[in-house]
Amino acid sequence: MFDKNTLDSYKPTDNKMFSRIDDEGVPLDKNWKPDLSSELILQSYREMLFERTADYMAVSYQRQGRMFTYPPNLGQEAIHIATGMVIKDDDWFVPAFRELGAWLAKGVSLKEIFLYFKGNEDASRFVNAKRMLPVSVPIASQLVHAAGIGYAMNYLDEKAAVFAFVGDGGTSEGDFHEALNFASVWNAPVIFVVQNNQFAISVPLHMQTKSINLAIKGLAYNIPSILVDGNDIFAMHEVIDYARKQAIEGNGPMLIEARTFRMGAHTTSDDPSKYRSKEEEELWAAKDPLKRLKAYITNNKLADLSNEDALIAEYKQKIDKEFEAAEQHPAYKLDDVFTHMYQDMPAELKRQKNNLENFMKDGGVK
Amino acid sequence: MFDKNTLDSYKPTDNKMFSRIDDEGVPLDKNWKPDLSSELILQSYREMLFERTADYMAVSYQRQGRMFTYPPNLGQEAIHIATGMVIKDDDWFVPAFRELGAWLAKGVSLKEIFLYFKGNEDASRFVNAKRMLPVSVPIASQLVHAAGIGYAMNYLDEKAAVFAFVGDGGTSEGDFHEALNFASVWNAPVIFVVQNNQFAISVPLHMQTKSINLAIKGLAYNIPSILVDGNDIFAMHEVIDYARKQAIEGNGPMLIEARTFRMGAHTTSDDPSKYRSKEEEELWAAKDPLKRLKAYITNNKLADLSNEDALIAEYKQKIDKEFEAAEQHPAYKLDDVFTHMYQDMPAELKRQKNNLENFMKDGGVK
Amino acid sequence: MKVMNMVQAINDAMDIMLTEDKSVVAYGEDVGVEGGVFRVTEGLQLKHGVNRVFDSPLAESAIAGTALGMAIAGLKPIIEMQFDGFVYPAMNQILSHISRFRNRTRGKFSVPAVIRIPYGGGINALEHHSESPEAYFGHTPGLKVVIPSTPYDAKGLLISAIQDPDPVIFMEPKRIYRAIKQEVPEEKYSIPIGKAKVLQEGEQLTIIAYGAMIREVQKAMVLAKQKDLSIELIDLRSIWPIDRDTIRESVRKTGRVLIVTEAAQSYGPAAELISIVNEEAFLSLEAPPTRLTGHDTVIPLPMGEKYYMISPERIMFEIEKLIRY
Amino acid sequence: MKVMNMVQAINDAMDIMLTEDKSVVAYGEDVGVEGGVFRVTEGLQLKHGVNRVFDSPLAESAIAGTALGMAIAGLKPIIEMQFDGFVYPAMNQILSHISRFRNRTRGKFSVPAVIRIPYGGGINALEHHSESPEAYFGHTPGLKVVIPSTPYDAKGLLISAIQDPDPVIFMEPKRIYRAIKQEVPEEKYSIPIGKAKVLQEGEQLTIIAYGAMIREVQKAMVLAKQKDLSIELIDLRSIWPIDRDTIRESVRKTGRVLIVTEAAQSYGPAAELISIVNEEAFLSLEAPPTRLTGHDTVIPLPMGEKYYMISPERIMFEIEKLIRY
Ligand SMILES: Cc1ncc(C[n+]2csc(CCOP(=O)(O)OP(=O)(O)O)c2C)c(N)n1
Ligand SMILES: Cc1ncc(C[n+]2csc(CCOP(=O)(O)OP(=O)(O)O)c2C)c(N)n1
Ligand SMILES: [Mg+2]
Ligand SMILES: [Mg+2]
Repeated sequence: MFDKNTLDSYKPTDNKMFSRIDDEGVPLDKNWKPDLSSELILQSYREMLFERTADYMAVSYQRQGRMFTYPPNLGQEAIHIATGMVIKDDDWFVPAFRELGAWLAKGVSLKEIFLYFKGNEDASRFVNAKRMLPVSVPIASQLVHAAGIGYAMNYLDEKAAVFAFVGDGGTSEGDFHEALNFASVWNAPVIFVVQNNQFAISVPLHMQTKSINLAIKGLAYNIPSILVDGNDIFAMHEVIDYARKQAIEGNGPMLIEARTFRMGAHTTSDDPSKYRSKEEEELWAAKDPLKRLKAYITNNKLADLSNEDALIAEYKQKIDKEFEAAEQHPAYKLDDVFTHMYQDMPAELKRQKNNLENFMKDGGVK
Repeated sequence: MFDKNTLDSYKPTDNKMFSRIDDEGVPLDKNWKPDLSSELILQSYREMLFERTADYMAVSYQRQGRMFTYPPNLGQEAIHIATGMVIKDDDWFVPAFRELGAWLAKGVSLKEIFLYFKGNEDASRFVNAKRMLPVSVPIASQLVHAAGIGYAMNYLDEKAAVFAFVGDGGTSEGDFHEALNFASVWNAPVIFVVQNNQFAISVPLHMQTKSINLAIKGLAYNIPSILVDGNDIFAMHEVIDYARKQAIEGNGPMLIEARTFRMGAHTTSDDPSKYRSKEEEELWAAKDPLKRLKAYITNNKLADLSNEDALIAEYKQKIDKEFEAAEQHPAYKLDDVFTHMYQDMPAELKRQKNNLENFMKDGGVK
Repeated sequence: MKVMNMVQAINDAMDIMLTEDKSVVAYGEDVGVEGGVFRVTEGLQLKHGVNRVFDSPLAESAIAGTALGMAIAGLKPIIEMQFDGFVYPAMNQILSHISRFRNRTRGKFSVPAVIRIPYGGGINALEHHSESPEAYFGHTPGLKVVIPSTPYDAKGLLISAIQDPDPVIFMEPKRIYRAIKQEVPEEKYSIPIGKAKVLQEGEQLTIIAYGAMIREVQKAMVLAKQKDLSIELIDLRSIWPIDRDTIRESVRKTGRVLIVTEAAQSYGPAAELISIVNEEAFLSLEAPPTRLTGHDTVIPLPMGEKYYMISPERIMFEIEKLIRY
Repeated sequence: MKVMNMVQAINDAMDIMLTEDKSVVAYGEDVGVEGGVFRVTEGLQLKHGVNRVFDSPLAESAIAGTALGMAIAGLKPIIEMQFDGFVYPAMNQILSHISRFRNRTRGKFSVPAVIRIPYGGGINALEHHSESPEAYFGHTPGLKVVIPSTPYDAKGLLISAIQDPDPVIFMEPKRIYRAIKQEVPEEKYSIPIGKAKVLQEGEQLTIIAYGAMIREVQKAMVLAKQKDLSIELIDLRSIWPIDRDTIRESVRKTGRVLIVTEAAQSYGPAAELISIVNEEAFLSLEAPPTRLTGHDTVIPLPMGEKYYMISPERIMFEIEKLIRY
């Protein structure tokens, strides 16, 4: 089990990665036992499979021109599902944008995700997700929000944690630095997860930073920090679970570098073949988190996963229904542009809205 | 001597401070010999004394209402004079604002410094100082300039270094992080010196960051980093000298935390008794860099410093003359507001200037 | 009633709200023990505790961004930018997030935060200590921007700002922090955001100004009175939203308008006011709506400030030109 | 001559200047191998080398701030902000330093840098990818701000910007990056910064616009022509400094003026133009100078954009109101 001793004896300066299973799903330490029941292991596998299926479908909806863009999650599912298994309703989730499985676990619907990438702000209302923040487009800027939420939770004496996500590229922004510093000084219960998927659009990690890993950046703030195998759901789950316990016990923030690989494109408008090699992609394909968990399950005979067609077909149907729901969302109205700028619409906005309405009465905007 | 081995075996994570002499000026290591000749040691002492004298006088000019503000350097002179002894004409100096002795070494005149705090931009023309940047008021924002200059120097194949200063408070700004990262990724020859004087105005270091020291922040960028006794001119000189050599040999940036104490007020409008104790001040008074160097000189009989009145009187005369020169600087003209906004004044600015001139002809602005 | 200057009135407003509402917190650089470099938060930490009034590390982007986090998590943060010129590192948080979180989440999250910014020139300060950045905020949808010109207004407007469910940029004309003393009620009261105030009625010319320029205009009006000119003075108070009604009514009456603001001219606050005058009172105009503003230059260091700051004489000079037109 | 779209014309301008002047370098996020997310720098790294055209880490404040450093140390950096909404983290560097270094040092150091920013809406994008922040820069003393509306102008203006001894914000209307193709000289040429261009002469009404709005206005003018209206169209091109001469001459002739800009209305670019019209041509005005602008709202996500972006029909609607006035 991952505990205080494991973390205390871990030094980011040693540049070791915390893993539980190898690429073939075989435990690295013979004495290790997963902290998840067989049922939960199978459930996490199914959730990863669901995330991946939804992700593939999203890409294809976008290809059909039914969403304007989409950033695939392919290859990063273990991080998301592990987070999803740990995060509670009372916890805050401060996402970047590439954490699909964790969003779903938090209660966001696929309909909302699709609606967002169709281009409607209603999507970010998250009707069934408590304490869930919207996509943060300006990279890393969300991390300071997390530190502020953490302060408020301490102040309000709430026993819950903040999960804040950012990518490897995002660690270069000043807000990354300021957020970790504030969270540390305020002893805020924030779990910072860096999804190091090796690229920021086309820019590889070694052009982003020369630090030996990203966990080491936590030393600047005296925050317990660890580099974890982000494609190993067991390792991820243990660490995130531990981090949350620490946070709610008042031990402050933690920094987790989840090392992974963005197996897909940056977004549907990106072509990775321009900037990375087939070899690199193949190297990481061997570390595919789904494949590894599947191997573990098969090795340990937890289930027979040899034929998943029916399951995937069921998923696809469910996903299609969510997409339909998104397509049937009420049409965007003129009012939607103005209504939510302020709680009470100032006269100036009413005036501007009225100007537009006058034009529309005249036959404008179809 | 401070060399590659010294630095390689130094770990900011051990939280040790590199010093050469103790508070009584006695070498900590009996085998150590200073890398400065007796003449240079005496010269550095005189420069520290000069800086301190100028600083005292500046405070008193300000008290007389002849400058609008002034940030004292008291207690930080060893860092400045050590830098001044190393920095060359071809090196760039990117200051924060509290580095008086180093400014003078770089060729800035006291007249210019006084003129600045009288409130005239002419002061920042630095007629005799090459590659010297002006005061950077927005804290830490100057550090990214240093990284850019460093890039240009590599690009232009120049064999020189950039000296970039910031305070302990400044390490909290995002620009600190971004600058160190860019300098590291670009292998830019930048020597970052953090003057850790324990306070940012009224905010003590422990409220600024929880990191065990500030040198450790360099690990996030894989930059060689060291915590140095900023009140020990021998230690400072060895490290800065080494850092410059490394930089011009193409070995990239370095981070130096110079631990010191701001013995005076933040600026002449500040009253430190509000936020710090007499005890703390006394503790640091015992570590006064001038006092320590003087003890070393006396212990080693390099000179008789028992009566410095004549020297100080000479300094004061010199300083007064510089202040007079500042007072006799040509009066501020209307043109001065407009002339330097662009190389060629755009018609719009001529128009605005003309409007003001029309009013002045009418008897305006006295 | 108690005689207060603006520093005291602002302090008082914060004190009242901190006392009344446990969700109010105040922080920023040197805001705690020091009580702020202008002493605006003096005594508040001692009275309300270090968890409610405190120093933050030196990083404006995080100060603003954490305020958003606190606000959506149930607090009402009042943050201080130490000087006008130091709000720029926080621009991304203000422009991209604070102003937009309500709209982005369709009202699920709102940001009831107040960003206090001492601003403006005329105080003999270093560069970046004398800026007038209000147009940047006025141009940013989702914010409200407020500037008082008296202790009384400062207290009432700040209380409104703290109670406002949306983010308010509260800019404090530091030049008159201690220059004006006034009877101010000791109890809580609020002044609605979005309403200008006619400080002086008049017939021949409308002057619109705010903040520290009000005092300069008032000095000019003494000169104007000596020449028997009848001038109406509007204190805008709310930079966004702008009170079009008050402007319309006044300019339709006087037919002439002078806008006086310290900020740089191009794309500055005066331009917006001139546009509004055109939209609301074009047919009444007897002379071109005129602006007297800062130059499109950096505001000079103290020795050159007299060539930048707008004097009563300069205002009078423009008044006369306009009246003669 | 070669037929180019704006992306190609900008690429060509950079290529020419990189070839001619070894002190020119270009960098930003994904600018190198990727050639920029809009492919504006495509091929330039391959041709000019990784030291001259390169990717930077993901940090806009440092991208801008290092450009200042490079510029004072002898280079001429051209930096790219990946999208309009991502220039905000760099505001402190632009507003506090890049725009002021010459003045601060009394001409000792200057900042001959170009900040390229693809900007504007109408491209079906995420939030922060459709902003029009030009007024923020126009209000900042020490900057020049340029916006081309054609491939020809883009090339000539960018070459001027790179050669300019002072910092230039070069904003690229990404919506028409590939929409307009035009014969463009292959050799080097420059277009002076600060000069507007009369795209169409007319008698009854002056329209002032720039960037992607030019194309929308031109579509509206086709409608107007069908109704026999004679409209003059000014492409502003330079947001600061503004070409008052061209505006004055036109409005004195037509007596009516419509400003069309995408940016939010309050304190926006149109307000400045209306003020200038008042200052330069008050006595010629036959109708209130009118602005048609974005709302004081966040620009909506793609499904709502039609309620924000200005259509030719909306422009025609305003033209008719103004002509009828
Ligand atoms: C402040 C800012 N700058 C630039 C961008 C454009 N952009 C979007 S995603 C991205 C790369 C992000 O890389 P990383 O943080 O590693 O996350 P990943 O996409 O790999 O999940 C960039 C540059 C942005 N969204 N925000
Ligand atoms: C961006 C910014 N924020 C705030 C300030 C106001 N200010 C001036 S000096 C200072 C403290 C600086 O502390 P430190 O970096 O430790 O340097 P020191 O004054 O101790 O030399 C502050 C907050 C500023 N100048 N710039
Ligand atoms: Mg990445
Ligand atoms: Mg300090």
